[in-house]
Amino acid sequence: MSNKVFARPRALTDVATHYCPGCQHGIVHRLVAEVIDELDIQRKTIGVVPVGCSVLADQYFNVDCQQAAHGRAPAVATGIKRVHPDKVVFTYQGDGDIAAIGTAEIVHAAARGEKITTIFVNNAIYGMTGGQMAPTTLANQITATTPKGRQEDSAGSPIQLSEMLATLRGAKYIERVSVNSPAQMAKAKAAIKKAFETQLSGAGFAMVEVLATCPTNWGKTPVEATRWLNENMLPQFPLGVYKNANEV
Amino acid sequence: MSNKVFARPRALTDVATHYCPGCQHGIVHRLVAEVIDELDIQRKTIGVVPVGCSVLADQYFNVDCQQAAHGRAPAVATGIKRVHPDKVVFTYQGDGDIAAIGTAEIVHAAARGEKITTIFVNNAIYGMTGGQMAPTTLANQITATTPKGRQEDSAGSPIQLSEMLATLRGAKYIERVSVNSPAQMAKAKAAIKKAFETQLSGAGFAMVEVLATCPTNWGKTPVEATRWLNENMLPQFPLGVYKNANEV
Amino acid sequence: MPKPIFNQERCKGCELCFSACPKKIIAPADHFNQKGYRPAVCTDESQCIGCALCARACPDVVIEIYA
Amino acid sequence: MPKPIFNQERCKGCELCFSACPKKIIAPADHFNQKGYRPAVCTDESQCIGCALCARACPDVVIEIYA
Amino acid sequence: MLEKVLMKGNEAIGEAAIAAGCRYYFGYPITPQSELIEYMAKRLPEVGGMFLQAESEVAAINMVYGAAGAGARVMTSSSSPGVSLKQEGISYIAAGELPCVIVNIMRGGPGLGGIQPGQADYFQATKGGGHGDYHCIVIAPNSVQEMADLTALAFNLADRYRNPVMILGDGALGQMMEPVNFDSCKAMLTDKPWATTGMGTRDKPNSINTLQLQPEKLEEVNVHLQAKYALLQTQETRSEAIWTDDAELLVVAYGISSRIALSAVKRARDQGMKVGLFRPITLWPFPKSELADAVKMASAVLVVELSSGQMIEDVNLAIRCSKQVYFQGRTGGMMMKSSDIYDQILQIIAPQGGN
Amino acid sequence: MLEKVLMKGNEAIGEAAIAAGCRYYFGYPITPQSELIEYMAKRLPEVGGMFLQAESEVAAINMVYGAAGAGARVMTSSSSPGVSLKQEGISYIAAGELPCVIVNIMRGGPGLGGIQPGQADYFQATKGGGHGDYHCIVIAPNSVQEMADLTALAFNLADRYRNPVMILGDGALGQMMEPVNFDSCKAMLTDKPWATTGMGTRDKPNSINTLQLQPEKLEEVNVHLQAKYALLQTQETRSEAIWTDDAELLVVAYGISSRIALSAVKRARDQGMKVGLFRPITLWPFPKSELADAVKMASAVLVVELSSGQMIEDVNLAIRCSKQVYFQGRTGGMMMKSSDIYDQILQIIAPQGGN
Amino acid sequence: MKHEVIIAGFGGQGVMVMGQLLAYAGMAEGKHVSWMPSYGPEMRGGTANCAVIISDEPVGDPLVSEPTAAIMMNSPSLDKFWRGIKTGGDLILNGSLIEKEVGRNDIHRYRVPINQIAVGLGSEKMINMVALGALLAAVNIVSPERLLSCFAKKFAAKPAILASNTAAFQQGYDCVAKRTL
Amino acid sequence: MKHEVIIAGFGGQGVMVMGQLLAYAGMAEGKHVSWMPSYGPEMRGGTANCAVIISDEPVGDPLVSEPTAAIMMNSPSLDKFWRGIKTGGDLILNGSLIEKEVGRNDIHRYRVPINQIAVGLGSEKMINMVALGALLAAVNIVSPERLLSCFAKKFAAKPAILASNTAAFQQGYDCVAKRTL
Ligand SMILES: Cc1ncc(C[n+]2csc(CCOP(=O)(O)OP(=O)(O)O)c2C)c(N)n1
Ligand SMILES: Cc1ncc(C[n+]2csc(CCOP(=O)(O)OP(=O)(O)O)c2C)c(N)n1
Ligand code: SF4
Ligand code: SF4
Ligand code: SF4
Ligand code: SF4
Ligand code: SF4
Ligand code: SF4
Ligand SMILES: [Mg+2]
Ligand SMILES: [Mg+2]
Repeated sequence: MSNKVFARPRALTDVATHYCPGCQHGIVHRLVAEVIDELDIQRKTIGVVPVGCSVLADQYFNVDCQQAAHGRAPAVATGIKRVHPDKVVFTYQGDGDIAAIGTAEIVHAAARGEKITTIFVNNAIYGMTGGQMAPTTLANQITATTPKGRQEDSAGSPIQLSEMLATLRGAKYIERVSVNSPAQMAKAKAAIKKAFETQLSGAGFAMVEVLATCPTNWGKTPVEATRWLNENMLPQFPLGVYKNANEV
Repeated sequence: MSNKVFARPRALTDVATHYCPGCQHGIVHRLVAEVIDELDIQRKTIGVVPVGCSVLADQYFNVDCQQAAHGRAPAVATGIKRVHPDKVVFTYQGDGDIAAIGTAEIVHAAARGEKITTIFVNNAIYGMTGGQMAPTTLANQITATTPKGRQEDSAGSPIQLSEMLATLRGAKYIERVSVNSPAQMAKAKAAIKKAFETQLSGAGFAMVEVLATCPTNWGKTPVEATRWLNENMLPQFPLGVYKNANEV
Repeated sequence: MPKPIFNQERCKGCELCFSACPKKIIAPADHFNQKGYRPAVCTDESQCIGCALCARACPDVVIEIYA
Repeated sequence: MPKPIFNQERCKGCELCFSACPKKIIAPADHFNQKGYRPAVCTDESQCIGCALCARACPDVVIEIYA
Repeated sequence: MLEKVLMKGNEAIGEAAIAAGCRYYFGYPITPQSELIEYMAKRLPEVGGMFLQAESEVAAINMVYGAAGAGARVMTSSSSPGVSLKQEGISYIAAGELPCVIVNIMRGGPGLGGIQPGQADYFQATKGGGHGDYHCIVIAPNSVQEMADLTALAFNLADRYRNPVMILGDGALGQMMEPVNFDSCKAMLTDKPWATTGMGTRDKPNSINTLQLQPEKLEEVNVHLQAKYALLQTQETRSEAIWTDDAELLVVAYGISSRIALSAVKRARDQGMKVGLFRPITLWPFPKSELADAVKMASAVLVVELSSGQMIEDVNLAIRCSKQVYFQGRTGGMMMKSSDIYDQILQIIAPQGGN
Repeated sequence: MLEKVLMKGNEAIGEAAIAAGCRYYFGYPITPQSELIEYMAKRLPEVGGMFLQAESEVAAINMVYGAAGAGARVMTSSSSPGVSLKQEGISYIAAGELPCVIVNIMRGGPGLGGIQPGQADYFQATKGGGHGDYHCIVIAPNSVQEMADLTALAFNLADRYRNPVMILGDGALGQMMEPVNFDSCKAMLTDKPWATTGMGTRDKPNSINTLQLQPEKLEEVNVHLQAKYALLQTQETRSEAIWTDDAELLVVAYGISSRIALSAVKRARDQGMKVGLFRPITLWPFPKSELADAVKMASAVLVVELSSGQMIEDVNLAIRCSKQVYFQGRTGGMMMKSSDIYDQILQIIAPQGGN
Repeated sequence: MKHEVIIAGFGGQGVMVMGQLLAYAGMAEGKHVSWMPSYGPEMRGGTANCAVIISDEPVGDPLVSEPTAAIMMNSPSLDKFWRGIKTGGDLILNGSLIEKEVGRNDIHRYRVPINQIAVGLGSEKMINMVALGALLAAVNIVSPERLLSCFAKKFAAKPAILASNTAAFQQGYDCVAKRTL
Repeated sequence: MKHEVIIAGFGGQGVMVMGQLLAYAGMAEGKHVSWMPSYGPEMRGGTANCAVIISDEPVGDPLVSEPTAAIMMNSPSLDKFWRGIKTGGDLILNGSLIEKEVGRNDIHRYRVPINQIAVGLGSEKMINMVALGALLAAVNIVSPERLLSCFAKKFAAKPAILASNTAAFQQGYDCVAKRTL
């Protein structure tokens, strides 16, 4: 047959994911895999997957992987990277994982300038456990644990993790992206690539925060969900580079 | 006898502290107590003391107190404040307590806009356990666990907690002060007062970071220690107001 | 001639590729796949320009594009 | 006449009050207290201006100032 | 009598807690107990209570410590991995003698494990997964109605003894619906003069501090706690004994396993076999003397657990290893069938029978 | 033979770990084990190893998980409250069958407690303070020399069985100095083809994941673990028996208590009393059959622990409750004196004796 | 008498609510009842099922491994459960989505075009009631009236849907009762 | 033979090092030894002590509740330990800081002006060696030569201090040996 101009990246296994229809975890997976392919680091990459909907991502990424306890992926990645400083270690985490239970671990990985790359998928909700409030849930957003919408006075305000981590000296590259359109995906992929390059150059910690949909727990069709993200998440979570302290 | 123009505040018990000679924990205690006196809130204040050198501060503050597990003072204070929203709840924490093991708890107390007041005593070291590295230990500072000085590349860079928490919407008042001279003490006291007033007004979370000496674990005389603080800590931890989101 | 190939059993019918296609030549099939979704199909391959926007939009890497 | 009163048994001899005093009238005593420190004492009360800077400098609230 | 409603076990715990005067809840989502946190999120504000989703299980248990110390009736809940994270906090709460209720809706372990029902946290709950000599009162319901009744009991015991109480359920009990009413769920409130409420008119501050640098003093604390535990052992054991009087084989099981076991025991009785069921309701204090009584006529014991064998140790200790003790366990979220238990009963009672 | 040096127990663990090939350490300071973390901070860089002070005990144990999964010989250490925080992580490590060494230098509890020696984390260590059915191998040295020897053993066992090993010491053993050498501390290295090192030339990725959503599969994992534990029970128990052959009274104690007990037992022997000492060295697997053997001639047993009574349950189970078992315990950081034990030996052996 | 029912299908087919309705009705008839769902993330998109027990005696084991009756709304569910059904038991098959045959002659099999019937009545949402009607025609677990009154009670807030759902129930019922299969 | 020694004083007085030197010397003489410190934050400013056992047999209990010999460097330490000393035991008292009498005639008491001697020799830092000299004159735990050679070894990096510390040791020794108390 003729040439493939778009094909499954090698760093993805040929396994059907368990994600819901339209879930953008799948897109983020593919972008990470494409970057791994392009940087030709598949055989020296070790992934750390979280507790969250992407808990089975070790079956999808075609690289060595460890699954970490809820929130502890940065600590697990630190353990791996310290043993194999010449390998490429990345974590893949949801908003509950990274910005609730795992707050201390990500702050300190960043503060240490740990030479790892973090892919943070912010869908403003706890996907896996069925749609409870996340630290990034928007004000007044209805979730299973904020049935009348998140009341900021009692349940708090969304954490802007990229902005927060950017205050740390060890954080060398931080960008927030979205994957709601092919154009945004291209930007997202470029950001992910920079984040891996930051690690490869030995500069320090890098994170890409990817805004993503959770159609199931938002109670929306995948297409509606992308619209909701644009209209509601973008104002609270402005896209952009929050830290770029290296010459990558 | 004639009038007392300077006397022990009522909100301090008449108990000798266990602190080392010249330890500034004592000064911070007195300033907090003076503010409690001035605001006349002694009978409705509940303190939460940490694990750290100030673990016995419940014996020194003449108010109801709970001692919290290492790092968890903000969570304990949250529990208390939610039960008694009309009372005044403050935490008193060291740098290890608040910025290492307790990172998640302080970030989320701030993000929630928890109506508590946090007094954070930053002495750049683990005092109680005998002088190990703290998250605020300076680059190249020698400690029991950084015998050749803190190597930023491996042991990380100091966390500037005030700057970091200021990124959170729920944080309403954040200031960094020092108590190295009577003039600085006056400023520190004013900051502490503002932090309590922020709580009294119901605005949200407030924190005062107090730079302080640990002569014992710095291996210096108290007088030398004050000098070391000025020369070394101030450049890394600039004094000032990092958040003032209320009209107190 | 460019051509999109759909791995139908992988399709979850999310419809994200429909709107991504500039030629609007993707639509649900009449039949269900094993998972119970109506898989996406190309209604008119001759119009395909091989831009791969559908493939990029697909979270499940259902689509490969041949040039 | 202003006067600093030292609660000598509480003093830890840290010397922070020495330099705080504008009149430099605070110095270590000759004797030890129970804790084994040489407590701070005022060497010349007549010079005291009651500024309370010594008291503020003391981490152990050893000093009270009477006016 | 209030009409019975059909409810999930998880929700029944929530409603019973509210009936028992609980107005504060701090928790973190985890399957298979999330219905409880979600129920509290909805219901507590309706009754003037306060719900807070904590940033983690560690934060939640420490919020409970604070709220309990401040005098509230307060609850948290989680499932196995989340409960492991609470162990330091539970040790503090026990040391501080703070009353609260902690729910563990167990799932298969170890590690991340699975989300199907399990009973493999028995040791953690009863022996103390945290450090030091302490005990939670541990209560194991076996129906949705008991989820309600024993939750109310839990709050009352917690206050009476100033001790944390753990409700040890499992994914099946949490998820299943059964008819339930809340008639017997009453709040028996006690004074808490020790609570940190702000001094108010008191002349001395209250303080809650589990540190005792003087070992002599810390030993006194321990002696005091042990005396309380001894009292609990004599006063607060609870159990159910079915057909134990003449039982030659005694089946011992708790929680969901006890229901499955009961079906098998019934069937065996129907077949004329002298089989009984002993069900510990309090797992700590373990109903030692009740079990020792129940086992008197038996020549063998069969312990049934959704674990590799944990309660079996307490069974052996309670009966002083005086009988042959058999075990049937499933793990990883698998459940035994009552027919499996029946088969083992047959084998034990009539081991000679071949075909 | 290398010359003996005078060292603290905490430091001896560190040096032995290095001799046994440990090159990675993640920990968090806590009294009374801080000398160990400080020792590693100083020594590891000297031998080309890597030391990292983690932000918490939770982070430390998860760094250990990562490093162990990546194939390293790795250690962490803490004391009681800090070890409670590690329980979730330990359950994950056991579930993932990752080899590592975890040190608990126990202090008085519960809660923040105190910093003086204790042995009240026995249950936590041996029964699993975390969730699910798992076990650490638990080793209890009783001298600085054993702190060294058994640390090396711990690393070798961990790798051989792909299992976490816990060294259970206490503040006294950690702080005291005794002469020690490291002659017998050898690294027996094993291949780790399962480790996540990056695929390199492998054709399939390695993955470490303790999740099994299918209960059937998770049960298989549990069955596999239990088979390993059964093997450990037959192969790896260790104990010391002193004058047990003809002992009418058997004293059972481990760790620091066993030394104090030995002084008392010696004194009683000098007085012609038939008293022996049994010392479990592995607390899990517990040396059941060895103890059952040792107790044969005895009519009574005296268990001595720095707790309110924890190992005593395993003693009773091992001897099938066949003897009268007495207990002597101190808590909160207090230590019994050998004369107290001697007095109780006297009382048990000659209860008739008046004054 | 003890009925042990398994209802299984896709996540969105409302099998959980079906089971709950059955349990409510049993409870209203003074029976002992339990309802036990499958749960967890694998439900999403995948299959969901629940086990309902309605019995004269207190319910012991809430799990059902050998159902006396079953509703299978789709193929994967059928694959999972068909072997376990008790001899003499009743099986309602959703003929609209299931093509294969069930190779057991020792059970009563009813192939009901559930989706078609519901769509015919105006909305696929009513597949539940069609299925329950069919079930209660095949085996007398609770009375049809009781089930309908429980439906009315449960959806008291939406009286509009009662009539159409009653019709759906009736058509499912008739389909089996009158052997209009 | 079994010596059980307690050495106690202020945190800064070097009592820990004193005990370690003694233990080193015992070890060098082929004895079984253990050294056990008091530890914890209460040490700061407060009192510190260590227990040293030097014995012909393996050391059982490393704690010492009834010392055969003791060095008490200050009053609070004396208050804590004087009652426990074994009958016939030896007690070195730092006369420079302790004024009170010890009401026991069943032990040997040696009041040595430790600080004065050290200051007289040029530095208060040498109080350790004065005290150890006094102790070894009172009771033959290890030979003075062995102790001094252990000191030399331990402080091999600072040969300058050996002579003055040897002198301090000797003065402490003489003070007891020659009863120049
Ligand atoms: C210690 C612990 N607490 C809680 C859970 C339950 N849990 C699993 S995933 C999850 C949150 C997932 O949300 P997020 O991290 O945002 O990932 P998403 O599923 O949205 O991608 C929680 C709370 C757990 N497995 N372990
Ligand atoms: C869970 C736990 N980990 C560790 C400790 C030991 N610990 C006690 S205080 C402390 C650090 C104290 O440092 P900091 O918070 O800076 O307070 P400081 O003493 O300097 O005022 C540590 C690590 C503990 N008690 N509990
Ligand atoms: S629940 Fe949400 S995040 Fe999880 S797989 Fe489904 S859509 Fe994706
Ligand atoms: S150790 Fe440091 S912080 Fe602690 S009391 Fe002493 S001087 Fe203060
Ligand atoms: S490649 Fe482009 S034109 Fe062709 S089907 Fe896909 S989106 Fe449409
Ligand atoms: S985007 Fe992919 S999964 Fe979604 S409908 Fe198109 S081909 Fe199917
Ligand atoms: S009051 Fe002022 S002048 Fe008087 S002693 Fe104190 S500092 Fe000196
Ligand atoms: S500042 Fe206070 S403690 Fe320090 S020397 Fe002066 S009086 Fe004494
Ligand atoms: Mg999420
Ligand atoms: Mg500090």
